[in-house]
Amino acid sequence: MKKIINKPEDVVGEMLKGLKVSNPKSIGLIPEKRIVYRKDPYLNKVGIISGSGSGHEPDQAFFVGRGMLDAACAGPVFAAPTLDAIVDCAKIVDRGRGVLFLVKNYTGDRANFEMASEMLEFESGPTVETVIINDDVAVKDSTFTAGRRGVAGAIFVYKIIGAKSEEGSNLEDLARLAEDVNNNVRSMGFALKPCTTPAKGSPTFELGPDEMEVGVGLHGEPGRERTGYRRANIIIKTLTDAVISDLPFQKNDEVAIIVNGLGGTPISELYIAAGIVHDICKNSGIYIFKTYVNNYCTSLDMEGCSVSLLRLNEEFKRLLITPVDIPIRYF
Amino acid sequence: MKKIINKPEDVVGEMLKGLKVSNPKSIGLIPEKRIVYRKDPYLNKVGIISGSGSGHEPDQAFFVGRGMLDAACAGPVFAAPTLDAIVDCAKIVDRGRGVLFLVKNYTGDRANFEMASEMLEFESGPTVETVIINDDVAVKDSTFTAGRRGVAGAIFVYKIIGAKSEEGSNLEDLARLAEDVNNNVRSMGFALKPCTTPAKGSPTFELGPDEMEVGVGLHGEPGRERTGYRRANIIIKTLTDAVISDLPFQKNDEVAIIVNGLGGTPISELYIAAGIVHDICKNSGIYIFKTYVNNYCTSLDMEGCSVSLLRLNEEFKRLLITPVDIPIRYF
Amino acid sequence: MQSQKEILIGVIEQISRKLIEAEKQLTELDSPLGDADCGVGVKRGFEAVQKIIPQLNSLDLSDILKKVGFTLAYTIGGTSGAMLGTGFIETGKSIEGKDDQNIAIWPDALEDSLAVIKRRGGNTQVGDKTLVDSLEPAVISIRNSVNTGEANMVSILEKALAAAKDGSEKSINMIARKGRASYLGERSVGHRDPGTVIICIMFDAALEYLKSNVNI
Amino acid sequence: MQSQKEILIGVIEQISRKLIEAEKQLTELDSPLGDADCGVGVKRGFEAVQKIIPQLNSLDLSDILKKVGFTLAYTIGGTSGAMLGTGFIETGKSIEGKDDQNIAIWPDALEDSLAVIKRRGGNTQVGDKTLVDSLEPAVISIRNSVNTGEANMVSILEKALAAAKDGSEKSINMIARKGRASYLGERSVGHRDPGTVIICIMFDAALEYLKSNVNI
Ligand SMILES: Nc1ncnc2c1ncn2[C@@H]1O[C@H](COP(=O)(O)OP(=O)(O)O)[C@@H](O)[C@H]1O
Ligand SMILES: Nc1ncnc2c1ncn2[C@@H]1O[C@H](COP(=O)(O)OP(=O)(O)O)[C@@H](O)[C@H]1O
Ligand SMILES: [Mg+2]
Ligand SMILES: [Mg+2]
Ligand SMILES: [Mg+2]
Ligand SMILES: [Mg+2]
Repeated sequence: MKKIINKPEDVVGEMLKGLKVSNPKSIGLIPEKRIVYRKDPYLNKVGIISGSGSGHEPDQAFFVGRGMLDAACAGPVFAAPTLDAIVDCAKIVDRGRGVLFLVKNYTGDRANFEMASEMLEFESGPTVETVIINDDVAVKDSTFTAGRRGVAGAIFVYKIIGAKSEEGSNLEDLARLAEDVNNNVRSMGFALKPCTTPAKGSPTFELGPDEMEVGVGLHGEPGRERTGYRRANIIIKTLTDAVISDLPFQKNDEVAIIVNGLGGTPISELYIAAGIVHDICKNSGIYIFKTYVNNYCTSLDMEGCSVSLLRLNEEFKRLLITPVDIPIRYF
Repeated sequence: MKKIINKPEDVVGEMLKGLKVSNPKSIGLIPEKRIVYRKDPYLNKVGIISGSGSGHEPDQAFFVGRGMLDAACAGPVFAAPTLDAIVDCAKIVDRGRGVLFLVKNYTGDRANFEMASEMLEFESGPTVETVIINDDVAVKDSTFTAGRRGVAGAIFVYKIIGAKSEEGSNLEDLARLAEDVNNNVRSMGFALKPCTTPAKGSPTFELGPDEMEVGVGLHGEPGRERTGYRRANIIIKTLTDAVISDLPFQKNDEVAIIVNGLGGTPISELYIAAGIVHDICKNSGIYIFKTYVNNYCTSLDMEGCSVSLLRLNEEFKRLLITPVDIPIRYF
Repeated sequence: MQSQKEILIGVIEQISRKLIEAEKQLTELDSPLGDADCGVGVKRGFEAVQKIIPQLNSLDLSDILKKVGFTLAYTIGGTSGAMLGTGFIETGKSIEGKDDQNIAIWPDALEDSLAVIKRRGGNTQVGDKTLVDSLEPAVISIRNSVNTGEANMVSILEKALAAAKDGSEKSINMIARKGRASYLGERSVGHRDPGTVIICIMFDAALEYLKSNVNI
Repeated sequence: MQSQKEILIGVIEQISRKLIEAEKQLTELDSPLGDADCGVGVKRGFEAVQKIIPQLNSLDLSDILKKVGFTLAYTIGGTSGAMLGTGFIETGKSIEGKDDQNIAIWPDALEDSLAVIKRRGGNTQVGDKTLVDSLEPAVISIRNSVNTGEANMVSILEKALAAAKDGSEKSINMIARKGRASYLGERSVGHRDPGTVIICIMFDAALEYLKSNVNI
């Protein structure tokens, strides 16, 4: 395993340190708890928190700032954040209006956020609401699974809720809006190359030189189907069709799309994918309001991408385009 | 070779198409010539152009927009843009105040831009000035080489010149300023994994599982030295020390830094590197004004990063922090 | 003779040692079914437990268990962090204020704790291919042993371990319906659930400690 | 007997075929020394040339050469695009308006063109491990042949090809001092420069065409 790291167990701590020193004015860090919080003063708003295992950068520590998250709890690589960190995080962001946990649907994340909520309730800490994000159509949403995973569609939830919370909305309304966004977003991804976790040092699953994994998870879990490698037009159509037919998105729907890189795929390939998604939407009479192409929710060095569509209404549109001030940026 | 592409010869065209459909209001594209230009109206400014082979995305087509480049000529993968494209590009951006070519120092880029300048002069086209960017300390700047390469330090040149040109400065002053930025920026990179060009389909050089290439070029050229793999603290110190001692940067200098990913390295590792560069600068009494961490100037799917330092003055600082409106973004 | 507290702390120490040693094994098991972090997480958690061992002596049994549980929940993260943390915390909560000379508090506590674990996982049942597949049979076995008047701890734990191992064995052929492995559907068949191995190692370590350190 | 124009177009066609066939070879050569794009670029350029062949008949010799040169410069990109484009364009410019029955215009034109190529590359010299290492000896050989009164085109080109091949051979042991390979310094030794191979293939193709199509 060759990575730009020192000791595997220091990876998350050193990354967060790099994040902090690169954004000294806007970002605060509690290293022992891996809590990243915004430093600019804000009042009279619900605190918005997300958290999950690390390894999905920029998700989500890099989305902390005005217009988006008020804090993020970063877990160890691929492991949900710890109970104490979530509890402390909630206390840090609370301004008396309560705290909203935006949690991607994984057993570990749910369990830890649930324990934290119980503890905060017991301690009469801030009022907490939790909204579970589960946009991944690769997983059947049945009693035979842990339910759909939360993947890159979460970015839409953070963005819209972050913007709305700046307007002073209350906890209940924000929770309802977050559910609403979640109900209108669908995603699916695939991998050309598995990721290598620093601790394990070898790929989390095997993929042959002519294979790909469709419906792959964000944590190096194998997906729902292994197939032969296909060219971009076919891969991206598979993903986009699965996403469109699931909600389903329909003719005349207006959408925003995310073409999300999984960490090891260059931006050039993501834009090839974006062009294909545009063609498919055009052919289906779906109008694209805004296109997001970048690495948003990754899986370490995994190669591949996911496609997300969000069905829009006027409020979503308005809240999508408000500015954010977050550490992940170009200039 | 597994990539999100269709036919290798269509890679650049399809990527630029994706760029355009994702930014329909701000970006224009001439597909046959691979010219990307800004569509918002601007007047009374010198046209700023850069161009080079493709494969370095977001450099440079994705930097076209207000406050940065007015147009970019994208060559085929790793091949300098063609003569005709450069000539047309100059005509497109000219508003009667002349055109500045910002060219990274590679034989092919220089030769094609030079041919284009001669042709424009012959045709009495817009007045052209060319500034060569050569920030890579990995290459000895002697008569025994083609001279130092231009690498990620070019981003500082684009940013500062783009901002200044919006103020209405004339061609001569902009060329002088570009030289000045170039004279104050130094960079060096390394690779953990070589890149695979779509046309060749296999890595451009071989690297053993425990090897790395120090001073690697942006085009899959091997670097100046192959060594054993080292942990981040040592790698990044090697790069940063080489950069600092070259200019040299000195105690009390104020700098901006870029930690630039080469395409296949996740953002988390780049931030680990950024933390290390901060420590080294602190120990050397060098003050960091602003830190840029992302993929700016890549080499397809190469894994690795480069470190750039720019010595600042008040004008550079002012021009660095003005806003840009360019296609590469998160929100 | 050792006090209950000494035995509990000794058992916790032995469990920590054994689970830290099992890092590689757990990671390997978590690769085909999950995200390959189970070993490193459990190791991190029990190394933290090792650090607080000196503080445990001043606590009562209930607080020792809660302290260990919170330490795990504060350091492991992930599903195993929540489940193992919950296991110790809820066991501790259940025996709080109860007569620790009455052996019947233990099956009660384990049942209480198991119930919260099952709720925490989204109503996990035996057969879902999670650590519940080893934990529930072991808890039932302990309940049965105690109900039938068995008082020898070694023999109680031997039976519990056998039940846990049997559940772990069965997990191999199960289709996962909870946790990360459930995304694989039928592809999860053929792999042993790492969580069941954690449970087995815990009972095994407890037994080992009792056999070599306690005069029964 | 074929006209000069027919011969020129025939030679250009043959060069195109041979260089397109050489894609893999050129790419392989450009891997250890460069960025592995030489083959695909040259192929793209000469495929474009093949497309304009039908238009060439209506042009004079000078314009044919310029048209081919611009086509290359418009489609290849990179160093080879600039150098090959310059080569054809400047040769065309040099013979413009000159008496094409006078064989001496050719060594003059090739020398003019070589001079611009060398300037374009940043004052490239023989020994720098670039296509100049094959081109310059070939041009000198043609100059010498013409100066010594040689009028047989096959024999002129045979000598030029031998000189180009010799230069290509020598390039293997050179340390690159120009172009991308120069970044490698001493590590460039042991690899043949792909540009010299382009030059060799061009003379070889020209010769092949003349031998099989022209009654000399
Ligand atoms: N719903 C659940 N209830 C109880 N245990 C579970 C549940 N889901 C998963 N587990 C256990 O968690 C183990 C994996 O732990 P860990 O690697 O920490 O989880 P993850 O990485 O998926 O968050 C599994 O082997 C399984 O025994
Ligand atoms: N300064 C130069 N003058 C003439 N030819 C050069 C020069 N530098 C490089 N070349 C030729 O260009 C060839 C490589 O062409 P190409 O692959 O298109 O270049 P690149 O990819 O480096 O831009 C080399 O083999 C060499 O013969
Ligand atoms: Mg995990
Ligand atoms: Mg090239
Ligand atoms: Mg796991
Ligand atoms: Mg090349």
